[in-house]
Amino acid sequence: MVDQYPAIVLLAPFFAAIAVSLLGNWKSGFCLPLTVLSLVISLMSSIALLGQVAESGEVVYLLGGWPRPYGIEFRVDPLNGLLLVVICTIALLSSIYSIRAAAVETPDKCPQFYTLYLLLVTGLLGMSMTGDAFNLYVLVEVASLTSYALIAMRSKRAVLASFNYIIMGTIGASFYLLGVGYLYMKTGSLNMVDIREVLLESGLYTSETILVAFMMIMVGVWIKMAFFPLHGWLPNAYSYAPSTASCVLAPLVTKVTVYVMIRMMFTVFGPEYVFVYLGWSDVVVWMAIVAILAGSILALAQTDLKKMLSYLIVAEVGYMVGGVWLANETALVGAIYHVISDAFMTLCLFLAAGAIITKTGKYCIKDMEGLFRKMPWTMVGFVIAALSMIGIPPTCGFFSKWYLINGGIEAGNWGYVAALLISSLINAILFFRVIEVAYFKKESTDSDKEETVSGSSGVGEPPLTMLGPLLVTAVCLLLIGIFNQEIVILIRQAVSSFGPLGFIG
Amino acid sequence: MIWQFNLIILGFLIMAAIMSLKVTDLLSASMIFGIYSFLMCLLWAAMGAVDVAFTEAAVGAGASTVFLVATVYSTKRKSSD
Amino acid sequence: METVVSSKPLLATLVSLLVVGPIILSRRRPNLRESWTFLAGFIKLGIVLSMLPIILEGGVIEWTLWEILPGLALAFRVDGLGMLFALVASTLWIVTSLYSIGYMRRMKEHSQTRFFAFFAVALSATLGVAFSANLLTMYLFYEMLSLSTYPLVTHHQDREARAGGRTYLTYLLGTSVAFALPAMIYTYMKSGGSMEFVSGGFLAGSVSGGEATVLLILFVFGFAKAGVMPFHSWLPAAMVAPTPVSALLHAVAVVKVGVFCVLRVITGVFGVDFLASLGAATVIVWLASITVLAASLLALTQDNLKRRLAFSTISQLSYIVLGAAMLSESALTGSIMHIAMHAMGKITLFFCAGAIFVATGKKYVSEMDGIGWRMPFTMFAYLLGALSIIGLPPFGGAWSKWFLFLGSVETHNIYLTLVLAISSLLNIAYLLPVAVRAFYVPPGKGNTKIDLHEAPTACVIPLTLTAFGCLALFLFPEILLSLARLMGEPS
Amino acid sequence: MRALGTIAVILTGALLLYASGDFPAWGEPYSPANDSRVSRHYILKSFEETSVPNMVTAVLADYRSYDTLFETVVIFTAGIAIISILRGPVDKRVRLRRASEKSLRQSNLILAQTCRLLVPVIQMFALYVIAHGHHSPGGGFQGGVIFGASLILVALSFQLQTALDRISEKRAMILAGIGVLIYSGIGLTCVLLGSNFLDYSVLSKVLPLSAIEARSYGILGVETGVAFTVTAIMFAIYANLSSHGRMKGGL
Amino acid sequence: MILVDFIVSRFNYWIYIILMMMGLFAMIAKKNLIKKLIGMSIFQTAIILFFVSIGVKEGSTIPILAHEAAHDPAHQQAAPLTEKGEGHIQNGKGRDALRAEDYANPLPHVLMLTAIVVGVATLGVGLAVVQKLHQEFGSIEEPEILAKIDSDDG
Amino acid sequence: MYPLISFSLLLLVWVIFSGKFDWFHLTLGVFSAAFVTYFSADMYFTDRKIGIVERLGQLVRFSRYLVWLTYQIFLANLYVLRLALWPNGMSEIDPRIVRIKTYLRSNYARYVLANSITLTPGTITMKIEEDILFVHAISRKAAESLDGEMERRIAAVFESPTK
Amino acid sequence: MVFLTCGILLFLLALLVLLRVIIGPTAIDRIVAVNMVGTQTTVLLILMGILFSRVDMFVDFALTYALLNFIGSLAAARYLLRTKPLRDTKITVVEVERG
Amino acid sequence: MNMILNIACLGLLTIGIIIFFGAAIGVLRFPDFYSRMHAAGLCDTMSTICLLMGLALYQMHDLSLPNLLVVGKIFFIVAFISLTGPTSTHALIHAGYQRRNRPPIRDSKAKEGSE
Repeated sequence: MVDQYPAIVLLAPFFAAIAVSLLGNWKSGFCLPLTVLSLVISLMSSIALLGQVAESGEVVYLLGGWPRPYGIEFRVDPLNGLLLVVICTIALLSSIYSIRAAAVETPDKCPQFYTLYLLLVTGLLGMSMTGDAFNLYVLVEVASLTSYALIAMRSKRAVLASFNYIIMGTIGASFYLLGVGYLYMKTGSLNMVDIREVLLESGLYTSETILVAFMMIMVGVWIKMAFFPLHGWLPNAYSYAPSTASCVLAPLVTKVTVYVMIRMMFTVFGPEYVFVYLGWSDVVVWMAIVAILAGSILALAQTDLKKMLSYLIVAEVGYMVGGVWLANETALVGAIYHVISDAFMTLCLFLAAGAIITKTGKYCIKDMEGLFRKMPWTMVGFVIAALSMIGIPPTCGFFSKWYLINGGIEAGNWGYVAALLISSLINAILFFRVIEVAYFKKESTDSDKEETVSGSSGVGEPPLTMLGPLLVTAVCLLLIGIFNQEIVILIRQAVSSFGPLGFIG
Repeated sequence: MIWQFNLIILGFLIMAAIMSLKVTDLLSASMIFGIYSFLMCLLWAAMGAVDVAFTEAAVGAGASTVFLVATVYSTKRKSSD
Repeated sequence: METVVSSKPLLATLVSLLVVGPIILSRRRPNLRESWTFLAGFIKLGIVLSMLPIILEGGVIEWTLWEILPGLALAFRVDGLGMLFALVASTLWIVTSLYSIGYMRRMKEHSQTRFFAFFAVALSATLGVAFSANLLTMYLFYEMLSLSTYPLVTHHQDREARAGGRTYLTYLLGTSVAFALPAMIYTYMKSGGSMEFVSGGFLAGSVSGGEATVLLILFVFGFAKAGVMPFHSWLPAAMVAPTPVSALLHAVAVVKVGVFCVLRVITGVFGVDFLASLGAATVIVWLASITVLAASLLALTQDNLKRRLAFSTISQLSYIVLGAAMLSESALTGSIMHIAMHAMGKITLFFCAGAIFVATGKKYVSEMDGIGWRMPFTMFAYLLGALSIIGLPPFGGAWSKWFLFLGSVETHNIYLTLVLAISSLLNIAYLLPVAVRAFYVPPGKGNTKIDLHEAPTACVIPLTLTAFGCLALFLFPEILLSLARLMGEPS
Repeated sequence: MRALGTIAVILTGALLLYASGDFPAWGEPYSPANDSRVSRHYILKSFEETSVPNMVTAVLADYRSYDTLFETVVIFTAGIAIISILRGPVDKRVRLRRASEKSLRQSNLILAQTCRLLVPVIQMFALYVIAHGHHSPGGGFQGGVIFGASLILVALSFQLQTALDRISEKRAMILAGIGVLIYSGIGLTCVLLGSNFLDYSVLSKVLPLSAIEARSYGILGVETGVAFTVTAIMFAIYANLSSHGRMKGGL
Repeated sequence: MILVDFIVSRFNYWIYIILMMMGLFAMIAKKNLIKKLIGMSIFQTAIILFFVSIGVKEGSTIPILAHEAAHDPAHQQAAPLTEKGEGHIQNGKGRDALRAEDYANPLPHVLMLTAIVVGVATLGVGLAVVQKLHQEFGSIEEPEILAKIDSDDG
Repeated sequence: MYPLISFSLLLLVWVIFSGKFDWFHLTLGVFSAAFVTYFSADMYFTDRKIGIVERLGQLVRFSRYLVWLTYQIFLANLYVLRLALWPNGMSEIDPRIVRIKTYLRSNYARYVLANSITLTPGTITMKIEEDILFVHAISRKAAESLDGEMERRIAAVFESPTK
Repeated sequence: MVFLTCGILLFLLALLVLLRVIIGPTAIDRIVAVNMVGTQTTVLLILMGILFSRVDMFVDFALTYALLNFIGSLAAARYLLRTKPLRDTKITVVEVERG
Repeated sequence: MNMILNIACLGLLTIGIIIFFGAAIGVLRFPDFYSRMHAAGLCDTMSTICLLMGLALYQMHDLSLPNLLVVGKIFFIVAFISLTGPTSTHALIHAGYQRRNRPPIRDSKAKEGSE
């Protein structure tokens, strides 16, 4: 059974999805326990898998028993082992959170909702495990289709957002597919490791096809992760989605795509191609800088809480892309660490935003006055996440920024360092704007009495199922920060397996 | 592969694609998209990809077109571009 | 030098943090709640005192928690400077607690539980800074302090508080992220992964003169709590806070944390000798000098007493920075002592300002005509505190001023001596008129109607205590002096 | 938007054209892709290893069966997605332009008769396609679409209700779930029998077959699962799309 | 003949680029949502065209093993009619002489089966979304919908 | 009885499709045929009153009719070709709609009639309302070809015993 | 060769029909033409089967095509039948003939 | 024997193509939708049948069982097409008529009057 961990991680939510869709029609009470149960199983086995990986290095699981390169395989190294744990944890937390939210936001579609939810998680898990370039595409599509549907379950603008997401998402995925096609044309293989070997053996680095393949894959992945000029679909999609859906979409989808980018750059093309042969890392880092600044500034212009958070994701993606392309180990470690910490930060923020919106029904930042009094614990969670976004120790945001800035300095790219700092400052402004509004009461006006009456009666702390995950996430933020060494050691283990990174090596 | 067919079909394909994007009547567009998809089917067949051609035949004729028509039915038929 | 491994610094830091829980839980019973505060205060003071002998003997206490970044642990280390600061902070916390009970209850402030809870957190952070063994730990507690004092500053939750709080956080958080963090990371990289404070500095030899200057400026600006211009305006803005907050935090904890950090950076990161060899501190010297003078002049123009005191604080803080930047042994000793002396003096002044406000509701200097004889204890204490700040014997301030002057002479820089002299004169000019008005100017017509009487006892006792403290510090400076000397000694 | 589109198109197009200069010629039998060991292995060894003459089926349902599992899941997802998107709170929606109810009830004689003649044969054909995926083009997916199309044909030439009477939407979704379950269940059985997921050869432990035959039969089982799902989902999608998710009236 | 060779050897790739760009342009620039979806389908099929083009081998047959046909004399007889058009389609080899060159590369076909399925699934979901948009806004033109949203806000 | 016939017909269809006669494929065929019989055999033989022997007779007669029909279709095709290809063919086009009241009673017979009319180019059945067929004819000549010959033959196939 | 020519001819003829698709003024014209091309595809598929010498493989989806092409046109016809209310069902009878 | 088959096959193919050619021309030339329908719907069916028959004949060069089955399948196709062809033609023309797309009828008034 021990060898089957990779399969169990993936299959638990997968079978649960089918079970939910079958049993849910009969009795919708089955949905939630099944979801939670499967995610717990998945989480446990992913942790076990991570342990195994940390101990003995890469774990390879041959699907169908066919060896590389004929079949498809799962390759789990510390990097995606970590990611699996993150995905499972986040999915578990937001599924607990969904107990109330789903019932409110998507009434009488419970089975569908949970099926889609679990399939999304399955897709993401699969994306992070697979060692096959084409299989990755299929799983990307599983994840995308479920996201489209989850977003479009709400009405009005969410639907338009979903449509735009479909268009952009398809362009992205198709570009990726085309890139894989180009790779296949030149190498004749689809297995990531095998492609790399062929690339090296046949000396294909000078080929135009490989160059274009690389560009296509990158552009496709960038569209999927909403890298700045290609981010158009994200803010609306995430901010109008049902809150449970956005709680799992926002933290995971972009992050897993960043992982895909890393995987493509380092495992498939190899750092020597990306950094040494192409040598565009500066250009991309500058694009990332623009992304960071633009994301932050656009976030500053928003009045809607969730929209602001969505634009922040755009900025955060800039962090990660920049970190990866800085072409040194510290920055790469920082970027990967940021993938993990940002996943939790985003989750925490969206959980808090979701809780606020479900309880108060308010979307605009300016309507959130006095929330500290009404829902103190929610706001505690929110504040911790906000601090992490700003980069205050000992939350994890600080440490990821630490590594990223370190890497930036190491690479001598001061623009990136400056962008990180400026964006941290903008984050500070953004979040303290919210916190301030929430902390202060509304200026007393004529309707003061009514305010207090309505304020005291209607709104209180959200139920424990919403609050619990929020606080757990907040604690996770602190824990990830405090114990960042353990995580970083794992990440370094993965990074070192990528071989020397460009300029240093 | 039958390259003679291949060339001809490719030419047709372009025509069909342009047409289905140009026509302002969405029902026509759907039907022309049907042509497009079975030209594709022929193309796959000409290239020896029978399974793909089979799938395309089934999907193009049996599913895509009908779905498009169904959607046009429940929305609008005129398009602005 | 003896190194003792002990968890005492950690305990001292945590004790006030641990008490937050009980405080919140007992929010319905104010007396119990306040007794928790006192309990924690005394325990804290006890722990700090228990460490004192070792430090005085020249020992160091260390405690490492765990490694948080490669080569960097969350570590505590107690030496002379930290000990002195911790001593001041923990002593004054007890006093302030007493004062704030009187103040808050009399003013019938809302959310007292929150107030006391965050107060305790802030104290933890202060001690954390005092005992931190490396830059990172220090930064961590520094940020914790900024954040935990935000609710205190904006306690009133009105428009003014909102504006003040906004400025407060913008400056403190902004500068720390924008300047201190990159400076830290750069330091980290240059030093090859170490940020441990070492007397004599760990950067010596690994950075060039230019880099050192830039880094130093980044650090000084980054720790904006030190109030060096142009990043000073948060301090007057923070005066919207209730007076106990202003008193403890903006005379003792927060601002002193700022200068403490600057001192640490100069002594522990760069090393006095290294800086002297590079001449990198000159910029800081001039910045500080300008701040000293400009803040004093600005203080003169303020009518709001608390604001005037705030500007005075800015000016006094820059003495400390100046003293450190002069890089002479005496000046360093002076500036370290000034932390304590100024704290004692300024807290007295703030207490008085608060007491006046509690008793009469007056905030402005121009309204204070003739109140001296109505509230004699308060105003007398004010006088003592003012004299201490000015630096006249027989008050504590005299010692630190003396050493600073000595230091300025040692550096053979006549301008510095001049700056110190002028600013002392300015001190007189902005502090004494209040006392003079209170005692000698007869009350104006508008004020006679108000029934004036002394502030509540819980307010008067602390301010009397601190006033006498100023006196006592003059008489018994040995402990402070020896602690300060510990740092001044070349390694 | 137009300008943006033009720019994107020109940039991408130029990039792709640039790359196409480096392509091996079309139809080149010894191009890297065609001459790679993967492709050679599939062509030369697949019959030996799976006893399926149709290499595409062998690769699809065995070597890369994990892909195909998720292909099925994609379809399944699409069905659920469409239901969850279109099924809103009932009523209060844009009124459909409906033809008179009378003409809905009456079905056209000619259409009805043709449909009667065709549908069973189409279904037979669909089942044939599913079952003969090993030997001729086709397989679960194609057969499933054809079967689904036969149901659509019923709906088109009679009424949607006629088709729904045969298989209601709810049943269709259950059927789709069962389809995926069959597929993954076979995979899981392999795990339970002590091998890797989807390694059909291990089925020979419980079936009276050799390992290679087991693969062949495993493929058939898998294709059946795909067919179930595809049939059900194709019909469900049509039913939803044509009736605005209300399951009555409709095209 | 060289010209023909040149055109034939690249034509597929050119056409797929043209088709793909048409699809891309429609996806970005068309206002009508259904048109966008048609564009999307064209875009996807263009990629499928590319993939299938990779797997073509000159003179090869479909990737289904002809072991039954091998014992079937009909095909040997049928050869004369096809020979000229097709160069050398040779089937009558049997299993013993299985040559990789005789069969089209099956892998791209497999991949594209999946891609077609994904395409139709995406199209279905897209169409459902369009219908829902029509329910919500009464229009399937992007500018109109945006205008409606703006007026809802204002 | 009829399900069984449907079953065997479907099995026959399977065998033609399949072309594999090993037990495995035949079993599959039996399953499939059974499934389709269960699922949609009600599509066949809606009128279950007619006996099987009668059906067989119909089949034989129908195939004879088919031959005649093919011939007719061929002729008609030539006619339309002439219209389309001859330069003056256009002038002969003279569309009209013809209403035919048929005496055929069974749906199936009417269906065959309608389709036969459609299959012979020049005439297309536009609409059937009970026993009235609306036929669109492309020209006078095409309209004249609807002289009842076809109807008679169909009646002979399907309804002769009852007449 | 014969079959190849035959196929090319059919393609060229299909081009003529496509012309109708392009100019076809109404949707029905286009649908008719589409239907026609669809039927022709069946033949072409079998032709290709012969060219590949694998008719047994190609005939299957020629069959599919024959079956499914019908559904497309039927859907379009249904659409046209359903969308407009049938207001005037009286048919102008030009000539009556009794069979 | 083969010769005859070949000739028959070729003949059928030729006929099929000619009919299809006529249909295509008809579709292009005929003035209105209804008359185009005549050309399209029916000639098309016929030509397809002819072509398929031709191909089936070719297939009968060798009367082995698999080939016969292929021929059987081709006959199936023929049957289907002759069923679906008229049906879809009918459906379309019906639809066109129901949409009040009146056929242009010469002298319609005079004839109508006479009824």
